[in-house]
Amino acid sequence: MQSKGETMKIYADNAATTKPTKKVIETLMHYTEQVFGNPSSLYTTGQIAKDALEDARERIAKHIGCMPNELYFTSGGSESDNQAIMSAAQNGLKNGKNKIISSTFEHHAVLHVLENLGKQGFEIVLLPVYEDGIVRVEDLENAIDDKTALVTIMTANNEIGTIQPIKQLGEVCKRHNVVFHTDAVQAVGHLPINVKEQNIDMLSLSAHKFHGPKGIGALYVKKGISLQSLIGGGAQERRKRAGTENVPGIMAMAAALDEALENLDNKMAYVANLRDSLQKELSKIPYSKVNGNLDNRLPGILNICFEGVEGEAMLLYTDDAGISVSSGSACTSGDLDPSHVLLAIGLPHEIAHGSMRISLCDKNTMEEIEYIAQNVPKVIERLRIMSPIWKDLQEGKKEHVI
Amino acid sequence: MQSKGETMKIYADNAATTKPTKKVIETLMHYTEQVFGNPSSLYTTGQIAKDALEDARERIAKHIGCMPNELYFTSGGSESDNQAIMSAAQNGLKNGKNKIISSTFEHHAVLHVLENLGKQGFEIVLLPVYEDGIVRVEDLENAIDDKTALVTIMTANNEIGTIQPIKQLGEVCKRHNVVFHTDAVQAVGHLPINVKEQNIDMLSLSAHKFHGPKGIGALYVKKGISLQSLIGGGAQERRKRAGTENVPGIMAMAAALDEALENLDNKMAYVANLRDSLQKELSKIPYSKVNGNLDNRLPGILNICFEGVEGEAMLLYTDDAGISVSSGSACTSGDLDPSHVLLAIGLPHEIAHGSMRISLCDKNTMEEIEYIAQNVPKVIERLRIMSPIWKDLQEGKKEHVI
Amino acid sequence: MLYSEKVFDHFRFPRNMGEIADADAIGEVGNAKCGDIMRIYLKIDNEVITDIKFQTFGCGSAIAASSMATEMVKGKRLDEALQVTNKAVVEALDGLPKNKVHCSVLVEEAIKEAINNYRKSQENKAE
Amino acid sequence: MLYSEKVFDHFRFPRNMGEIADADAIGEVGNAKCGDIMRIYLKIDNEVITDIKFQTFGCGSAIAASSMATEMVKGKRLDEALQVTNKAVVEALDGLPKNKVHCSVLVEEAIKEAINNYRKSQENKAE
Ligand SMILES: Cc1ncc(COP(=O)(O)O)c(C=O)c1O
Ligand SMILES: Cc1ncc(COP(=O)(O)O)c(C=O)c1O
Repeated sequence: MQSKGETMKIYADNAATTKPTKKVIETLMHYTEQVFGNPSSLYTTGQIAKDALEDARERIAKHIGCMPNELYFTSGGSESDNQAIMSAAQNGLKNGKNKIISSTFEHHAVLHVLENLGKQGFEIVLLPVYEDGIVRVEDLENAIDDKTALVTIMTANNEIGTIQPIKQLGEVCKRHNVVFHTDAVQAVGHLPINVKEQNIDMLSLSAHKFHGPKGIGALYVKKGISLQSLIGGGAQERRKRAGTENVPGIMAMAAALDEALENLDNKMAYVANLRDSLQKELSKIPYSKVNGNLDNRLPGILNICFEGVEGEAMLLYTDDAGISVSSGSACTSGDLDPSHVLLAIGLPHEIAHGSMRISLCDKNTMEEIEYIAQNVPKVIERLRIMSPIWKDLQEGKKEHVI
Repeated sequence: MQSKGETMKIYADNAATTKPTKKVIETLMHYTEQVFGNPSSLYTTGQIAKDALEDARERIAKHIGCMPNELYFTSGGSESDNQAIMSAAQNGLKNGKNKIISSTFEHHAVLHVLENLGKQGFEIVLLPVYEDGIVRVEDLENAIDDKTALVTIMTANNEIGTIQPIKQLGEVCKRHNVVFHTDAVQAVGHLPINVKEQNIDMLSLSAHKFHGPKGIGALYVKKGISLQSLIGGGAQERRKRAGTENVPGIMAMAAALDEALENLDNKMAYVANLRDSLQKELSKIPYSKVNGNLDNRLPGILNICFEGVEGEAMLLYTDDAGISVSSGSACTSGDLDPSHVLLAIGLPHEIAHGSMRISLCDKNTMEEIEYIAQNVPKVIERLRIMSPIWKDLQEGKKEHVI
Repeated sequence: MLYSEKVFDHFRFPRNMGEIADADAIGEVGNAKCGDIMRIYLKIDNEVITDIKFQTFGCGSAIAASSMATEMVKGKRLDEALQVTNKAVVEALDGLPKNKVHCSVLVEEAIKEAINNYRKSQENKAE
Repeated sequence: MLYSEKVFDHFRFPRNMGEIADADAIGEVGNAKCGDIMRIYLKIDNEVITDIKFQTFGCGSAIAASSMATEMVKGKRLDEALQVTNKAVVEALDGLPKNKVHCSVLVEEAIKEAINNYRKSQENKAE
């Protein structure tokens, strides 16, 4: 199975993290080297950094349709999610509201906080996402009430890529006067986002998911909503997020988002075309199944299951062929259970173990797609030969689930 | 007062932040460009990042004398302080302990959390730091009891540079079986630190204070002490700190610390010599006063007050001369009160407003010191001429405080 | 940047800085504890401010506001001078950061204080 | 790296992978729900394992442990084979990550299961 000296190197796990662009690296470099001052310092060296910081804030705010003073810089998506939810929960308690509505397939950065709040007495309602991986507006309508402190539903799922009806969900929240947060970590830089048009009150984003640097992100909080700090101390970020500002990271994040949103429509079409070609090829593998709604999906994400094979082994053989992809297999997480996302859309355990997520970006090429399409079937075949389950399925001793 | 075309550019505010070294920038670049994989990913691109991460952890752990699995990466000093204190407080509550001992001149990242814990019912005891800016071991001995959940005392103060008797304080804590945390943000990379020898249970550090990048830091937590997460979600950092790891930042931090600790003794002597020369010169200014203990001080920090002048104006005229320094003046913080540190060592308000902190590093030169020594007196003179207070002092209408 | 060009200009090259030995009136506001003291010296002839000087202990914007305000009232009649608000001073400086607006209030008060002191001394003379 | 060179070697080039059509005994442990199933086929002659094959549905270390364990017991007498612990397999692989040690336990169990099945079938024959 080892390729004969003609291995390509293909990075196709852009939902895990992305490769910083040349522009991003240059920006990071420039500001690390030249603009190292502390933005809280009053002398010129500090004020130049401060000006850069505010320039980045304006640019990013514009890209998501908010005001600069509605945007707070954080260390990434997880921190933004944690702060948004903790803050809304604390505010809710002050008004006697102790219910939070979310969905079963949110990112752990959301679910973990909700779990803790549940232990502290909050009522946590997780809406189902059905087989297609999409939250229903009616379900929110039924669940929301005047005890509800917060609704938090992700914009697009990180494993299957399904896009949620954010505008409509936000509309329901608005009508009920409930704060609406969305984890848009997978969406920002990949889909058009406008917090005002989409009725979003709070939004989390993370730079490394759109070719920016790691360790930097932001939280949008609509004016009028009181934000509690998660990391307290200095007066940075209007006293809502202490810590010397990571100006080089912030500038590189702004550069990354500028770039990502340039010609976004074309990029989305290009990436979707790559994804669809690959989907067509990989669907030819017998007993395979594409997961999630096919129409409302991030352009770059393809999540597909193969019966009779285990994800980690699949991922490692694929890696041997030079291709980086991920899996929702239990073995990839250290848990015994496979991905909660795949279980949330109703996949049986044994199928969920055999999932592969390929996430593309506009740097991927059709040549790479062809290479993936050639190599993945070989990996699946090889693993099926090894698999006692596959043998039983073939011999009819076990029934196919797909 | 404007210099006649012979302005030097001198950065002398290294306690606020430092300029990343060439090595640090190269490391940051290299890992941003070449090692962008997600360390949680199982394929080679991810595992290379993971290996780097663990290499950095080992190197940094070794530098502070702990085991790699006792070190957690965070987004900086503020986060480390917040997590350490919140965590120890939560652990304390479980054991019926609700008292926390600290000092009056800790950083806001400590004091802010303590204030919140105070509101939640914790008894917060702040030990005095006396005129010399040093906590007394006897005071801790008197305050500590079996209700004490945590003692947190900074290793070195960020404004006046005074070094605390950490080993002895830790010894008291050990004897009373109380967790001892130290905010060593100003000390790591500037002083030899060994957590085992110094009886430290938890320690916060921040890369940008020792010529590393911004937005990255670490928290050491002694094995056996349960750490609660502040940012929850993914399984990173042994489930104690969620968020995709900032591998480039972490590698650059490790490189910075390697460099900072190379030849540390020589660097400390070099910097102390610069500082002492400057102190000698600036002390010649009439009605000036050097703050804090002169012997137990970070080698690079000189904090000096000038009667009759206000800090922000002083800082800005100094900036006009090309010199970056800071001040504990109220005007530099946006508060009405001057630095809580200067008040904690008993300075009257009017003197505290006129403080200047010069913080040097081993990149500063004696030529720069001479330039500062020439220019600061001119700034003070100029401001005193403008000052109604100085006039009254001169005319004996007001009594000198210094 | 911290301040507008105008503020920096007046901070670096303060107009009317100093004292008037034979001032007709002096006004002083603020205290060193808060970090701001302003003292205004006036020469007044026939209800007109013929000369004005200031001394200020305070931050960059306090110095700039003193400089600008003294420029604005110099040559004005006292009743006109009393109309010069801190808002006008801030505008003339092309703005001040929000947390520095109080500096402009202080100058306005110092000038008013000086004029009041002048009026009082005139009344005393008249009695 | 995720695994040692040895693990990768056995994962990439698994020894004794496949099935034995006329096996004297088969052992199977695990279930697909948990993501690990191992099946061991044995050929036994005079209490000696003359041939062994495995089929594994599982992660990289499950495959590698299967490969290594089968190598280790091949040619051994049954009582010797029963002495081969999962610890020995892990050592032979130059270690496994902590959360993967259970894979080696599974192989040990699968081999024991196969030998037990063989013993049982022998008893049945003897009766
Ligand atoms: C003593 C001390 N603690 C904590 C901090 C906070 O560190 P950071 O800005 O990296 O969050 C600083 C510096 O700002 C400091 O000097
Ligand atoms: C949907 C979603 N939310 C939150 C996160 C967390 O972001 P970060 O790793 O930047 O903290 C991620 C990625 O890991 C994500 O995909």
